[in-house]
This record gives sequence, C-alpha cells and structure tokens, in this order.
Amino acid sequence: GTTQPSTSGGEITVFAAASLTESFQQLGEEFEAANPGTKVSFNFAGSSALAQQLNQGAPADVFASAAPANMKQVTDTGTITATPTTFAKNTLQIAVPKGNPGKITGLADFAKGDLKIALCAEQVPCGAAAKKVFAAAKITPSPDTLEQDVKAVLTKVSLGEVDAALVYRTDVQAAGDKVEGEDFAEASSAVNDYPIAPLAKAPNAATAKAFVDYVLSEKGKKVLAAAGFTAP
Amino acid sequence: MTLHAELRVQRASFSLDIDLSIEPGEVVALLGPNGAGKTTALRALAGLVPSDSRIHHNESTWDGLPAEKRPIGVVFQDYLLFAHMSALDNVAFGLRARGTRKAEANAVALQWLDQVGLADFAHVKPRTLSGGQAQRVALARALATAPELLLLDEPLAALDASTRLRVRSELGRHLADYPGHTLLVTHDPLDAMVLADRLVILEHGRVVQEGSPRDVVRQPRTDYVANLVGLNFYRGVADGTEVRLDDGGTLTIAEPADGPVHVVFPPAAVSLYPEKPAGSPRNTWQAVVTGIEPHAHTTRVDLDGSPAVLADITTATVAELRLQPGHALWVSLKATEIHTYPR
Amino acid sequence: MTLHAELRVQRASFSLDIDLSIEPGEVVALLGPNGAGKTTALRALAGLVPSDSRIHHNESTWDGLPAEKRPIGVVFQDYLLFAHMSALDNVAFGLRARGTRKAEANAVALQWLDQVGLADFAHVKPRTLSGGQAQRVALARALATAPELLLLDEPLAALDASTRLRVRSELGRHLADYPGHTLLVTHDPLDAMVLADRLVILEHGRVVQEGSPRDVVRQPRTDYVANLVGLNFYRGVADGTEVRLDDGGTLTIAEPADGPVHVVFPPAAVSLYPEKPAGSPRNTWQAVVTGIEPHAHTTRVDLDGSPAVLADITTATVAELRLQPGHALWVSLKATEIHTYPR
Amino acid sequence: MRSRLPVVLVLPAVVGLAFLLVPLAGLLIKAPWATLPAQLFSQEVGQALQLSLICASLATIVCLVLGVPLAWLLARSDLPGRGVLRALVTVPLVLPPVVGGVALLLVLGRRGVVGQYLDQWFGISLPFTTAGVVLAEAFVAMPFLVISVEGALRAADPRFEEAAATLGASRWLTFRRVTLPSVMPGVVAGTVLCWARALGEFGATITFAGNFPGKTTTMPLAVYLALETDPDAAIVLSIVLLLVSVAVLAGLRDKWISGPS
Amino acid sequence: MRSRLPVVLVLPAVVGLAFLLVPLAGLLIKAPWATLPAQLFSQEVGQALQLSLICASLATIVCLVLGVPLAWLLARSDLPGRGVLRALVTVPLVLPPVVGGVALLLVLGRRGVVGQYLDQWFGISLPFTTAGVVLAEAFVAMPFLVISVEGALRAADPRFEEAAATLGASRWLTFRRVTLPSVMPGVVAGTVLCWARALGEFGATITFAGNFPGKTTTMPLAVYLALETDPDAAIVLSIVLLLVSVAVLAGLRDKWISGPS
Ligand SMILES: Nc1ncnc2c1ncn2[C@@H]1O[C@H](COP(=O)(O)OP(=O)(O)OP(=O)(O)O)[C@@H](O)[C@H]1O
Ligand SMILES: Nc1ncnc2c1ncn2[C@@H]1O[C@H](COP(=O)(O)OP(=O)(O)OP(=O)(O)O)[C@@H](O)[C@H]1O
Ligand SMILES: [Mg+2]
Ligand SMILES: [Mg+2]
Repeated sequence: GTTQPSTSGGEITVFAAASLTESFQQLGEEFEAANPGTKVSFNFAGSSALAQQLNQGAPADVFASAAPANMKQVTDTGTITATPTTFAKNTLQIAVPKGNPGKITGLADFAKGDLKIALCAEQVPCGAAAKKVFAAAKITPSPDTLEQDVKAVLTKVSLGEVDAALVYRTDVQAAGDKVEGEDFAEASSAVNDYPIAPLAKAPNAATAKAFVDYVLSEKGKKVLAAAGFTAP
Repeated sequence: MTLHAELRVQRASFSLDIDLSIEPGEVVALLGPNGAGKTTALRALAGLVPSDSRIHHNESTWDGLPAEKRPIGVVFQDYLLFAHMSALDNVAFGLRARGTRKAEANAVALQWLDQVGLADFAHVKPRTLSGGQAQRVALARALATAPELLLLDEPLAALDASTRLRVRSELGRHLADYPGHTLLVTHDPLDAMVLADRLVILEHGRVVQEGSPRDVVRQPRTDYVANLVGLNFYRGVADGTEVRLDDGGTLTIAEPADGPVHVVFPPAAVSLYPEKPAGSPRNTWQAVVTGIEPHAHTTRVDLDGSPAVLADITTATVAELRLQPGHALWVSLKATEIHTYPR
Repeated sequence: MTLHAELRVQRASFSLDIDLSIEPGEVVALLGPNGAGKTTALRALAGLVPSDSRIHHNESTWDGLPAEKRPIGVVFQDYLLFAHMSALDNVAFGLRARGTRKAEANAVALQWLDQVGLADFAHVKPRTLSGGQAQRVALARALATAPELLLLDEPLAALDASTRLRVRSELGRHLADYPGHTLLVTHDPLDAMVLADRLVILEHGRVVQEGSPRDVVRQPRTDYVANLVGLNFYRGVADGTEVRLDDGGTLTIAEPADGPVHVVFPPAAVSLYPEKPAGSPRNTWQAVVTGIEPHAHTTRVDLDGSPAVLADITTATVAELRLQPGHALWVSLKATEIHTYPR
Repeated sequence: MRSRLPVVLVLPAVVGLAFLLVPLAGLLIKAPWATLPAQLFSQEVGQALQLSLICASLATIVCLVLGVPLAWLLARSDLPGRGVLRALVTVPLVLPPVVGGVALLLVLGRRGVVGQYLDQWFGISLPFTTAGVVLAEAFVAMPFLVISVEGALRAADPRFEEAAATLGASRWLTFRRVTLPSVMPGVVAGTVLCWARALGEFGATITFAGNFPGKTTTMPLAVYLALETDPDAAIVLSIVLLLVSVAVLAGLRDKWISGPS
Repeated sequence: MRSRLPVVLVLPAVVGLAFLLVPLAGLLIKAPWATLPAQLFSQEVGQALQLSLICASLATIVCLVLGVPLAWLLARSDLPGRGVLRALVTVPLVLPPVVGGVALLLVLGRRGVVGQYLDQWFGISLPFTTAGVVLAEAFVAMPFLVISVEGALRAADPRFEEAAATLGASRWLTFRRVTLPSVMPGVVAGTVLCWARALGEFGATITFAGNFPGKTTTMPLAVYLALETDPDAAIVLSIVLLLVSVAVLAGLRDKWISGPS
C-alpha cells in the first residue's frame, strides 16, 4: 500500500532541487535539532528528474522545486494537492572569470560577437529568465553555447572558457572565488520562484508540514539568504 | 547389432553418397585420395554435419540424434585438444561428461595416457606438446569413453616410426578386444591392412571398391588402389592368353581369360636388362627410365613404355646397370606373375 | 656459403643443443621420435623461438634477425593457413610481402597451386579444404617465395599414398633444382631417404646419429634408427666370429671382429621352422611368437627369445606354419647375413 | 625475436594513449590536492565509495549471469531475427542514461507496468533502493558485456565445441568447460568494460534510484552534488574514483589473464 | 544437428534480453505517439539527428585509427607496465562524463595546458565547435574499442602471425593482412560499442563542446533539454535516436560479420 501510517516516528524524505543542496542540508540539521526524534533525508537532483520520480510514485514527503514549471508537472497529476508556497527567489547575475579578462561591464557586452558568451538554454529556468532580461533590455545576445544547467555554465566561467555568462546569484556565490558576479539593473525583470509543498500521500504528513513551515520560518529565511536567495 | 549407415552430404561443389555397414567388433578402414570425402563421411556419422543420412544401430536410429547423444569417440585429423586443459583433463573430459566421478575419471585417464606413453605429460598443456604427443593425447581422449562407434581420422599420421609401430600394435590390440564398431580413416595402406577387417575405398564421394584387405590387395579396381597397394595395374581385353591393354601394349598371361579384365603384377616381378633377353619370360618390351626412388633395400624404377611399368630391383642391380633417367632398357616379365580378373 | 647453425633452446623441462651445417643445394632430413625437438630446432632456425642460437650464412649472421628478415620458407606441421584468405591469396602472400606486384604474384601462386594439383581450388577458403589439400596449399605457400633456407615440418604427412608419391617426386625434383639449403623434418624414413642427402637423427634434443641415408640404413646406432630402417639391432661384444649380445644370446658371424660392436640383420634374413632345422645356418635358437603384422606381400613376426627378433616371412609360410601368438618356433639365421660394426 | 615495432602502428597507438591519458594528467595537475585527505577520510565519501564498489560489482555479477548466456545465444544459436535482436541489445548504449532511468521507472517504478504488481503482490519496490542502483547500473552496463563476449564467441573456433559434443558433453557442459574458457580474454574484457561503466554510471541511477546518501548515493552522484557546492571537491572525488578503479583493474586483470603472448 | 538449447543457458539469456528490452517497450508504450511526426520533421530534430550521426561516425573513425593500434600495442608488445597502462586506458570509462569534459577543457580548452598554445599559435579553439563534439565523444568512447579489440587479440592464435613473419611479412603487413582480419568480429563488436557510446554521449560533450543548435547540439543534448520542459517530447526524441541506431546497427552488422556459426 502507499499510505501506511508513519511508523518510524518523525522520518521524512525531502525531494529538493540540486541548487538547494547546501542550504537544505543545513536546514535539515537545524530542523532535526529543533525537533528531536525527527530525521530528514534528502534526494537532491534536477527539478525535472524529481518531478518524474514523484509522478512515478516515489516515496517522498516534501518537494522543493527550483522552478514553478516542475512543480506544476507534479500538481497536474495530483501527486501534490496542496497549493505550493514560494519560499525563495533568485535573480540573475553576470558571472565572469576571476579578474574579468573580457572586461565585461554590463549586459550590453553580451551582444559582442568576439567575446565568448555562455547562457542557459531556454528550456531551463535560468535560460528563460535570461531571455526575459534581454528582451527587457532590448539586447540581442550572441551566445556561443546554450547550456543545459547552471553548473555547466559556471564550469566554463571558472575555467575561463567563456568571458561572461548569465546565471543565478546563488550559483555565483557557490562557485567560490574563481567566479566574480556583477549585478545589473534589468535583473529584476526576471525573478525565479522556488516553490515548496508537501505531497498528497506523504507517509509522514505531520512532520512534512512541520518541515515546510520551518523552511518558510524566519530561521529558514536566514539560511536561504546566506546562500544568496532573496526572500519571497 | 550391425551399424547401417546411408551417408548423404551435399557440399558446395562436393557430394558424398555412400552406404556403410559395420559389424560389432569389426574395424572398417576408409581409404581414399585427399578430398575424397573421408572426413566428411566421418563427420556425418558423428552427427557433426547437416546431412540427409540415415543411421541404424541396435534397432534404434541415430538420425535425429545430436553428436553428444551418440555413443561415439572421435580422433580428429588436427587433434582439437582443449588448449586450456591439461592433457589429463582432456582425456578425462569425456568420462566426466558422462558422469564419472573426478577421481575415477582421472585414474582412467591416467591409465590411457600411460598406454599411449605420455604418463609424464599428464599435467602439461597441449600448447607445449609436440605434434605427435598431441595426436596421442587425442587418441587417448577418444578411447577413454569406450564408445560404441569409434571414429578415427588419421590416428597415426603424426607419430614417428617407432612410436607408430607401438601405438599401432596397441591400437590393434585394443580394437581386437573392443566390442564396438570402428571406422578408421587413413592414408596409410599398412595401417589399414594391419588394423582393419575390411577396406572401403572412396573416390569423389563414392565407394569405388570394398573388401577384405587381402581381396583389395589382390584385385585392385582403380589406379588409386593399385598405387596404394603398390601393384602395376592395367585395364585390358583378354582373348585366351593374350591381353590387349587399353592404354597400349599387349601382355601374355598364363591362365587364359576372356573379355574385359584388370591386369596386375608386382613391381618385384619385373626384371630389367640392358639388352633384349633371351629366355623363358614370355613378355619383353623396351622402356625408358623416368624416375628412380631408392627404398631401404630395393630401388623402385619408373619406366615409360608400352605399357608403362614400375619395377623393384635390388640396389646392386641399379649400380650394375648404371641406371639413369632417360636410359632405354628391356623389361621382362614372366607370364605366371601376371594376375587377371574380370572388370 | 654453407649454413652453420648452433641451436640452443631451453624449454621448461626440455633442452635442445645441436649443431647443424647445410651446404647449398643440400637437403638435410631431421628425424627423431615424437618430442625429440625437431619442430623446436626448425623454429629456432626460423627465428620464431627465443634462443641462444648462432646461425651463420654467407658471411652474415642471422642471430639478431627477426623471422621476416630471414630468407626462409616454412611449412608448418599444422598448416597455419590464413583462414580469411583464399588458397591463392595464401600462396601469393609471401610474394606480396616481398613486394611483388599483385598480378605477377597471383600468376606465380597459381602456377604453384597447379604444381601441387590444386589449381581448381584457387578461390576456395582453407576451411573448406580437406586435410591433405590444406597441407599442399601450405607447401605451395612456402615454396612460392623461393627462399634460401626451406624448412619443412612433415610436409607430406597428410597426403594420401598416390598424391604423396606425386608430390614427393615433384618436391624431390624441385629440391634438386633448388640452389638453397633445405631442412626437412619427417617421420617417414622413406621420405627422408628419397629426398635428403643427409640424415640427422635427433633424440632428447641431441644428435644421436648423422650421415648419408646409405650409412644410416647400414649402420644404425640407436634402437630408434634401427626401428626406422627396419633392421634387427643389438649391442654386443665380439670375440672373433662370436658375438655375445648385451641383452642375452650369442650370435655367430662370418667376418671376425673384436670388442664392442653393433649387430644388425634384416628381418627378411630370418627363417622360421617348426622343428630345430639341420643345415648350413650357423645360428638357430628357440623363440615364441608375440605378434603378427601382415604387410602387403610379407608378414612381420615378432618373436621373443634370446635374442628377441623380428622376422619377415611370406604370407604362404604364415599359413603353412599356422602361426599364432604364443607358438614356440625355431629361428634360423645365416652368419653371412649378419653385419657388425664398432660401437 | 621479432623486429622493431612498426611506426605506422606505434605512432597512432601513442597518440591514442596520449589522447586518453593527457586529460587525466590535466585533472591530476589542476586538482586541489590539499583537500584530498579531508575528502578521502570524510564519512560521506567513504560511504559513497563503498556503495559504488559494491553496486558496480553486484551489477557486474548480474550482467555476467544474464549477459554471457545472452551473448552465447546471439552468437551460437540459429534464432530467426538475430541481427535485429543484436541491434536491440545495443540500444541501452545509445539511450541517454537519464532516459534509460525514466524507462526503468516506467516499467519497474511503483506505478510501472511491472513494478505495480511487484509492489502489490510482493511488497517489493525497487526505485530508491540500493537494489535499484544495481538494476540501473546493470541495465546500462550489460550491453558492453554482451557485445564483447559475443564478438569473442564469434571469433572462437566452433570445432572445439564439436569435439566436446563427440565426447558426450551437453551444450551446457561444453559451454562451461570448453567455450567459456576459450573466450576468457573476451569475457574479461567485457567484464572490465561492464564494471567500469557501472562504476561511472550516473544518469540512470539518479533517475531510477534517486540520490539518498548511504543508500543510493554512489560516487558519481556525490561528484554531481559536489559540483553544486564545491567544484574543486568534485574533481578530487573523481580522482579518488579513478585511482580506486585503476588499482582494482590493474590488480585483477593480470591475475585473470593468462592467454598467449 | 545439435541438441535442444539448454535451459540453464537459455533461461538467463531470455531474462537478460527481457531486462534490456522491456524498459524500451515501456518507453514505446508510454510515448505520446501523436507528437512523433511533428517532432520527426521539425528542423531542429533533423539537424540534431544529422549532427549526432556525423559526429558519432567521425569519433568512431578517430577511435579506430588510434584505438586499434593501441589495442595491438597492449596485446602484442612486451612493454613494461602493460598491466597499469591497460588499467589507465579504461579510466575514461569510470570517469563521470562531466568530469571527463572538465578534463578535456583543462587540457584542450582556451586556457588549457595544450589548448592555450593551439589558440595562440594556430588560432584553433576546440570548445564550442563540432570538432570539439567529435573529440569529446572519441575520448569517452575509445576505451570501449580498445578493450574489445585487445580482448579479441589476446584470444587469437599468435602462431598465424609467426607464419606470416616466415613469409617475410613485416609486423605492419602482418597486422593488416593477418591479425586484423582474424579478429574482425572483435573489432566489429568494439566498433559497435564505440559508435553507440559516442551516439549516446552527453556529459562530456556538453561540458567540453557546449550546446549550440546546428553546431554542437546532438540528440542526447536535445533530449536533455526537452526533459526539462516536456518529458514526453524527450521520450519521443529518445525513441527516434533508438530507432535510427537500431536501423543502422541491424543494417550494417550482418554485412560486416561473416564469421563462423
Ligand atoms: N565446409 C565445407 N564447405 C564446402 N566444401 C567442403 C567443406 N568441407 C570440405 N569440403 C570439400 O569436401 C571435399 C571432401 O573433404 P574431406 O575433408 O571429407 O576430404 P578427406 O577425404 O577427408 O581428405 P583428406 O584425406 O585430405 O583429409 C573436399 O573437396 C573439400 O574441399
Ligand atoms: N612452448 C613450449 N613450452 C614448453 N615445452 C615445450 C614447448 N613446445 C614444445 N615443448 C616440449 O619440447 C619438446 C620438443 O618438442 P618438439 O615440438 O620440438 O618435438 P618434435 O620433435 O617436433 O615432435 P613431433 O614429431 O611429435 O612433432 C617436447 O617435449 C615438448 O613437450
Ligand atoms: Mg580428412
Ligand atoms: Mg613437431
């Protein structure tokens, strides 16, 4: 059966987007400390893979997605019936290699053909966001590559393969000192929401709700803010 | 209990079509020139080649049976020893396959290796055996399972003269004791004569002659067989004591005959003279030496004439006549040495 | 221009240590029992086995040379035809490897295939050749490059009697014309006698006898050689016309000798009688039949006595004496038939 | 006793070797070695490494048990449509591993074609378990084994099998005692490919088995997560994986292999 | 003329076949077939498919040219440390492909150990080009070829090479005319593995060569991106890739293979 009553006290499984790895691991530890007897295990992977798994009946209590689209894939099938809540937002930043060898000063440089530019593919959230930003700024970028995720973009930035890229500020922060971030004005025109929701058939519904609440709490916000997320 | 086989195999440009019967305890030797189909016949009996053959034995038929269900033992022309097993394991393989326990199988295998004189090589891999040693292991492997039908493809070909003598007589002893049926493919007429009760001569996939060694030796029916047993051989038409040979020449014989006959006489019955001899022999004709082959105690001389003829003479005579290819000589042959029989 | 080779090979439990010289145009036959090291010697000459051998030829040395740089041709004991090439391509391979143009190489190859009687099989894959056919292709392949040193490992072993006669005499003709050096490994004394100018007998990796075929046939020095040439062979000590044999028995000889000698006589010189014969032969003794092997025209009888002896008698005599293993008979031997020579 | 190696063979061989090894050398040079000891002895890495080795080995065993017979069937039997079957067997190679994982979920997931019955009748649920990791790795790695072994079987001389048959050996005995030992080098090659592929497997694993530390987080998954948080650590982790696999392969292969040359 | 196939072999073979094929069947069943025609005839898909086939084939050629000699060197020469070399050659198998891509960038990238000179001296920059795709695929796929061919070489009887040597053939000629034809089934098996692996290659390609439609977007990359937004479309794309590869493999292999059995 799929809905056995919780027998293992407070153990829950959280499916979370890979970009949340660091902050959610910390949140999990804090949550366990705050609620003795509970245990949080994580399954970190790409949001779309997680959505697939959930739709195939994966045993999870909570889903935290990096994009509303992936959350929608799960709510569409009824695997999640609760209304998802946005718990964090992420904005784009210009990422350049340490020392900014391409002398990038703003979004306008993305139109220069002689620079190596990496963007995310339109199909992934950061690519969709970048498209909006360029539309708002009325710039036609000349990318050399349209990467399938932010990490792939950052790898190329940190190795100096590209002179500039457009990625989330949280990712720039995680990439360490090999990558420098530059804010730009048009970033506000494309903000990415991170939704979270407990599953309809969560084996441990009570603890699942408690964990969602904890993420949305002030303590949760602080951890997320430290990773570079902005509050919803 | 006779084994009856009608073997029919069709290959690209070759067809085999022979009927064979082998009595229990009988050893049949299959002789024939290279490419005659001896190996093919053996493979058809073993069930290793797709064929329309029909094989009956012991009121049962083998037609549908796969090779491993046939109670056979095979020695292959190129050994086919399993390279990753020791000689002992090779020999024990058939016994193990038939369910004998390991210790027992090994004991029997060792006994067989001993019989072929290779007990010391029991734990050696085939790769390090010499050609003859490998052949003997293959022999032991096929014999070890005491099969009902033993198929031997040139079992003695790679053995040296002394080992061959020994293995041949051991094989002969084993085959004599052996209650099953044996088919022996060989090129060596001596092996066939010594080991077989009956010879079957194959040419171009068909049986051309069949009979006891003695009959075949006395009355060959094809050039190949005559060659095999070392006789001068002609076809001719007899009219009383005269035989007109198909390929030219006439011979006088002692016992009158009539109609188409085969004519044979041993090379040793032929005498050579530098001048036309005067004397009792009824047949004398001139011939030219085309080849000389020294044997251990005699020399074989190839002569072209009407008819062409082979002569075995003593090495002393060769020296005395100063034989050289191209020399013209007189050939003399007593009528009583010539044997004829109907075609 | 003589080829001098000191062949030294160390194998697991076998060592080869022989010196060989081959004159230009000379054919040396290497004979020996299975496992004597014939193939190993051949491989050392071909450069196929790591060895401490030293080979000099034509004022140059082959010691460091890899096989493909040596001007050799090899016929292997198990053919080693390239399975994915046609017979023609196999034969043409050596010529192509030496840079001959394709059309020319194919023409020469076809000629060679024709010489071994396989022109019709030019475009056939080795897998579909019979054993003897494969051997002949291998022969043609080795001869096609007209090598300086021709190495033949049992080149005639798989041939049938008539083909063998033909290929042997063709091979003999080719070797006679051939200006290079030839080493022939064979088990068949007849092949060796017919084809070779000199025999080298190997046992346990050492040369035990060497000489012209005639000398070896007359004066064998080991049991193996005596067996090979078909002689009764004993070691003994002579004192005038008496020879006391090492393994028991005494023989009277015609030509007085002294000291340790070898004693030989042909099995055909031995007569058998049911009763003690009275007459001229100086040697008579009793013996028991242990084996009977019919040959084409005579029968070989194995007798145990003092000494043990082999006798060749006519098949008629066998019938007359009603010979059976276990029978006791009288053996008679003329002193003049016995040949002795110092050990 | 053979001549010098021919340049026309040695040159491309060396270029090929360089092509494969120089990038690895690059990794080794640029790796932040200082963090290596800390990584090596961290509990998670130890766990992931252990899990990787166990799962890859189990997957390899599954592949051997199922794949070698399959290779034999493809090489030796006279099934109709062997050509298509053989091509189908190579398909999981071409499939992007993530799609392979999806396919496994579709079939063996809790709502899958087969999985729903496994779940209802036996209470067995494969996704998100260590068994799931083994399955995912086996699915991706098996074609390597099958194709290598089939190639070896096709190159082997079938007459030895005939000889075994005349000695009374059933097909099974012949297979075990004659065929298999004679194609051992090919089986070893296939096993190495299979094990290595299983060890490096990522896409199908994370999709089908998820990413649960201690249960399904193998080294490649750990590398993936490390790429999210600390790219340098990811490289160090990869090197750890490399070193372990080289050690295992170099240690084992020469023991297994005792062929010619 | 042989007996029935033994159950002990056929059973695991059939289970293995099912294990490989049922998930594919699952994909086929669940695929939204209605969208297939639209996908098939869309320009991007056509472009990606074409690029995939071209790059995989080129990568396979690179692998054959470099890998077969390398396999020969490993199997036949008496280099010291062959065991370790052999293990090193398998390493790109174990490496998560993304890390393999990073390794390639470290060496051949714009700032890479070798790449910076390629860039400065010749103006050649490999990342983000089709040549980069070929290189990345070759790097990942070559070990498959090398190991398969080496296995086949080890199982081949070296005495045929000796026979060729006595006929005056150099090692190179022997290799071309004797060794290679006799291990053809192994080479074919390796080539199939190599081509299939190159065709399905994703991680190293996107990391080293990036993703730009018409230049570096191969089918697996297209599948990946489709997975992000429309998993059904991704499945259809995968099926297209599968069908094409099965057609190619089934068509070619039986032509190449004419071995025993
Ligand atoms: N697999 C095959 N396909 C086509 N033809 C074949 C095949 N095997 C053998 N042959 C042909 O069948 C004929 C008979 O071959 P077989 O091997 O039976 O001869 P054999 O009498 O054993 O000769 P040998 O004494 O030389 O061994 C030959 O002409 C041979 O070329
Ligand atoms: N690779 C090897 N490793 C170890 N021993 C070997 C190897 N090859 C051959 N031998 C041994 O060397 C000895 C000589 O073998 P060789 O093949 O030279 O004999 P041969 O005289 O050719 O015999 P035959 O007439 O049976 O072919 C044999 O005892 C054999 O077992
Ligand atoms: Mg034959
Ligand atoms: Mg030999």
